[in-house]
Amino acid sequence: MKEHANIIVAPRIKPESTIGFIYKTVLSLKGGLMSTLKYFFKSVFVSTITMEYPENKHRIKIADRFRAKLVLISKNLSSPHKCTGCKVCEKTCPNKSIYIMSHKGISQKIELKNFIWRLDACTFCNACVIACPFDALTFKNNFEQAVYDRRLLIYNLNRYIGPPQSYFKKNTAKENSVVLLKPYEKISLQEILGKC
Amino acid sequence: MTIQLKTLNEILHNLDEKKHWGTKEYFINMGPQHPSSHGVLRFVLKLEGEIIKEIIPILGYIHRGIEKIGESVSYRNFVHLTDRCDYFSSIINNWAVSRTIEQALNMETNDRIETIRTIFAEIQRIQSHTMWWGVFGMDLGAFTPFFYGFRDREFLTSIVEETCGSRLTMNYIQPGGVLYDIKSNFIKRIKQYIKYLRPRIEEYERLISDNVIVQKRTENIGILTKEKALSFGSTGPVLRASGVPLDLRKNDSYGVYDKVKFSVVIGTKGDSWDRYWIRIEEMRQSLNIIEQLVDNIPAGKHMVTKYTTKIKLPVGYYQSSIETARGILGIFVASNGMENPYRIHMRSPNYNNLWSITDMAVGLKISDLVTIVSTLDLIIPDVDR
Amino acid sequence: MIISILKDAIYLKYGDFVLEKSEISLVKEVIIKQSKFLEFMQLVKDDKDLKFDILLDHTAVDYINENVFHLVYHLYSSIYNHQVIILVEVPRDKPVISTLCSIWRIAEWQEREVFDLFGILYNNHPDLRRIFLEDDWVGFPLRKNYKDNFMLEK
Amino acid sequence: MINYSVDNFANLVDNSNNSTVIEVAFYILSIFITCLIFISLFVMVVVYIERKVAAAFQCRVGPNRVGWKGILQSVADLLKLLTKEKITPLYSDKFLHFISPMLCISASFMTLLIVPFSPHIQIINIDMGILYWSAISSLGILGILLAGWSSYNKWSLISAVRAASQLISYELSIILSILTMIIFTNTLNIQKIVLSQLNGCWIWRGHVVTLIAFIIFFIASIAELNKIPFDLPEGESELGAGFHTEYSGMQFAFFFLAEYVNLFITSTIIVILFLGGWLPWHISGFSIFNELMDSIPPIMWLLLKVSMIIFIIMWIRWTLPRLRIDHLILLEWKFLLPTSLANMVLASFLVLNNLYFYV
Repeated sequence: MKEHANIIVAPRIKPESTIGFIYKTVLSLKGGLMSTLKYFFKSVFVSTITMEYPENKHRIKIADRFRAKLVLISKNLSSPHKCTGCKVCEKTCPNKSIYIMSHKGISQKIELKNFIWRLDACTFCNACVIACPFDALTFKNNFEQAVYDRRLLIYNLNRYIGPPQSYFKKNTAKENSVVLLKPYEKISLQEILGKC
Repeated sequence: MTIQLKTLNEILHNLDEKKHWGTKEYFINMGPQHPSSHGVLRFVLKLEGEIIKEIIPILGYIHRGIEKIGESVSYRNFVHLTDRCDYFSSIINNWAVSRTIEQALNMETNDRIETIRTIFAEIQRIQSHTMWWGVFGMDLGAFTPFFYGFRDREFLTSIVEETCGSRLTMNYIQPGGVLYDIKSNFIKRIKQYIKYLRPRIEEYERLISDNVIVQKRTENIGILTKEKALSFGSTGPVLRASGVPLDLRKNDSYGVYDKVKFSVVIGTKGDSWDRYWIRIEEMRQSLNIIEQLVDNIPAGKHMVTKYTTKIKLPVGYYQSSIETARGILGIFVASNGMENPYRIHMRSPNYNNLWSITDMAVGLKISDLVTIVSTLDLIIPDVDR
Repeated sequence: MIISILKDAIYLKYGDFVLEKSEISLVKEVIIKQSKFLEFMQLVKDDKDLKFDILLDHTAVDYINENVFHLVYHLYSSIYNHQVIILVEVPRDKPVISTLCSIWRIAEWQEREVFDLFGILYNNHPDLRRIFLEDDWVGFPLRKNYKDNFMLEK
Repeated sequence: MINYSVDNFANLVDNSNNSTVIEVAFYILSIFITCLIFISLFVMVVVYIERKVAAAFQCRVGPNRVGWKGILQSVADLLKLLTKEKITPLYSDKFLHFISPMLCISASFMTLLIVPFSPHIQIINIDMGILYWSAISSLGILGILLAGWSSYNKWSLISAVRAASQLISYELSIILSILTMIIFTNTLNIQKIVLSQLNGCWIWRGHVVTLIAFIIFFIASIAELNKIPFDLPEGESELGAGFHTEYSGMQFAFFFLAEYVNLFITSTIIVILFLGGWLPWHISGFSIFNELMDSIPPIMWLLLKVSMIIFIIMWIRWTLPRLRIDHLILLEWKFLLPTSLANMVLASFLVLNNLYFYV
């Protein structure tokens, strides 16, 4: 390999006499055969790399950043989510797989009603997660999303998650706990934005 | 002023009927669904016995009209569309579009972003070359290299998956930075991988390059001389095999390629053997690049401009090109100041590498055509866009 | 690759070919008269200090309100590693230009793609037919006024 | 002048114990049933082992879903092939399309007659065993040619013509290497050939000459079986499935079966001619070692040696790429043929002045 400055030139194959060719054939076949035989004898323990999926479900380790399912961030199913229905993610989505329905909430402000996310149209490009000004969205990595009916691929993200933040106010009785707002109860903006 | 519009049927009917003895010419469809057409590429071959007289590539089976979609999609969203073109170097495609936008708005990016981008471009190049090597072995008839190539690619994909969040269509490089910062164990795992892959490439050599059958089937097959290669507009390993040391990583030196020592690999005769050997050597060069970069990744933010800032390119034409695993990918943007591009065009390396086959493979046999197609390393969704 | 010096070199040497000096746009186009286009391309390829031996890219831009097509030729020289974008204006109702197949072989198929998507005709092109779409496809998709019954209007 | 009448037919067959025609018919029927059972069992086992060995070479696991560790995988394949619908292409030559798998399978079944499992277990011990095998096995080529020609598909036509040129040209060097061995054994009867290797198999006794004959025979038989380095008729990456593209269901199973039966028969012929058939492996000095070796029945010895040859064929199959058509023909006519001819001359020189071991 002639290497001057930073150019490597590919070597040509040397022309061989017939005996030289036979010798080279034997040598090359031996090299190739030995390298596969090595895998044959190591095959039982070391070199089989097939992951037998259903059997190794408990042992599988998926990267936590793997984007498989869009979710609204919340500590548990009943704790509040941070989405305020501002539709930024709907605009940035390249192929319109997010649709936000918002309505006037209890505290007379625009609230999220339904967060419709179509898994079948989504290309997992992560634009919505970064674009969200309130960091309300994230991708979880449970990749088993196969269903038997296309209609099941249309998710409503906030159906199980609790009401939006603005439905709560600081509970004066107990330290750092929250209590549900009563309908038509007036509340100041700072108190809403102050929470989580 | 002679303009005659032709259709495929007119071409197919001018068979050579004069020959009454000997094998007659006949047409055969190495059709869109063929084991060695790497996608939906269709050749209509005019054969005489087993000798190819003429090749007519027919495209369009996976034409999604990405350039038409590009006109109604914002700049940031077009980046993730390019993943779907050449899906073996999707990060490098994202980098091409992001670089065009950054040059147009002269957004600056810090050193950390540039080094991460270069590392991932080289990782993507190794992934695409190991995948290519496996498929090359299978095209020549040996089924085992396919699994060895995929196994090495799989270890790298799991490393990339941890940082970029997805395995094939990463959408990782955005205008103004990268999606996530690199994972904490990324550097350790990449060093492990480099130690793992180096002996593997020696094994690749032993299994395929030293093999006499392969040498006999690739030497002096599909010769593309220097002038022909230039006039056929082929770039990347196909052009370098004919002896032209054109590598944008050296000439254009974007990213941190100027701070890294690596060599451009060129061939002498431009036949299938040179194209094969160049890609094996390029894998080693990419490993060297990653090794030099991975130790000292400078600190800094991984995303300079906020993602939600609107991108509006001023009126005019912008063009930038980048070296993918298969050649030069050029992004040409004509913008009229609106939010989405007025016209965006991708100069796809595979589209221009494909056409030299019509001149190379005439007079050879079917198995030579299969070897040439797999040394050209074509990705058909990138040809049809 | 310093583009601006290259543009002045072209203006100096081939002044009469150049249609108008494009000072407005930022980077690197040179707009050429349609009449002397083929001759200019041949000169530029063989010129000893320009030596554009690769036709990297050829595409078109449809300016519907100015009723004109801009044909874009992106030339690259593998020896001096510099590149330039050549623009040619072609009227929208009669989009005809001479082919570059004799100079660069790749032009044959790049021009077929532009014909297929824009409908620009190339005279004495050896094999002018559609490349991506079927032969009996009606209309040219990348034109701005292209209507199709399965297009989703935003 | 032999007048061919019914009772003469009886003594055409080896009628030493003057059995009637019904007994002979019953005898033939029972042979056919045992052959069928043995072959179907053997093919299922070899198919399963081939897929496991291929998986071991390629760092994967191979069939492990059907039955324990995938044992019943080949049974499942057979049932699938049995129940699949038989499609004949519209414009194909119906009769030839139907008959060609029969030709292939019958050619390979007929060669089963001469397989010497052990000194007593052999269907017919005719005097010209080896000649019979080479004659019948060339019938298989006819089946492949007809299959490719009659299924009205350009790709299978190309593969049929390739198969014809490959098999016929490699038939030459097979027969020439058999001839060199016949010079040593000077008998065509299979049992006598095996017995002639009582105190040492031919590879050891005929030193250089039989080693060259063994290598030529091995290469030519791989070409005869269409295995990987000579895989041109059904080159997956070039011709799709080659001559058996238009066959489905039971007809495809026939081609599949014929391929594996040929594999078994060719490796038995190699074992008989070169590695001493069912004779145990003896080392002249050690009597205890020899008794130990005698304890294994002769049929096990034959199957052991045959499986060793089959493993080597599989090993070559999963490592080497495919030859091009002109290299294939060039290898045979320019290389294998001259060496086997020269080898024959050398063999006759060796035999004339008794230069080989244990004369």
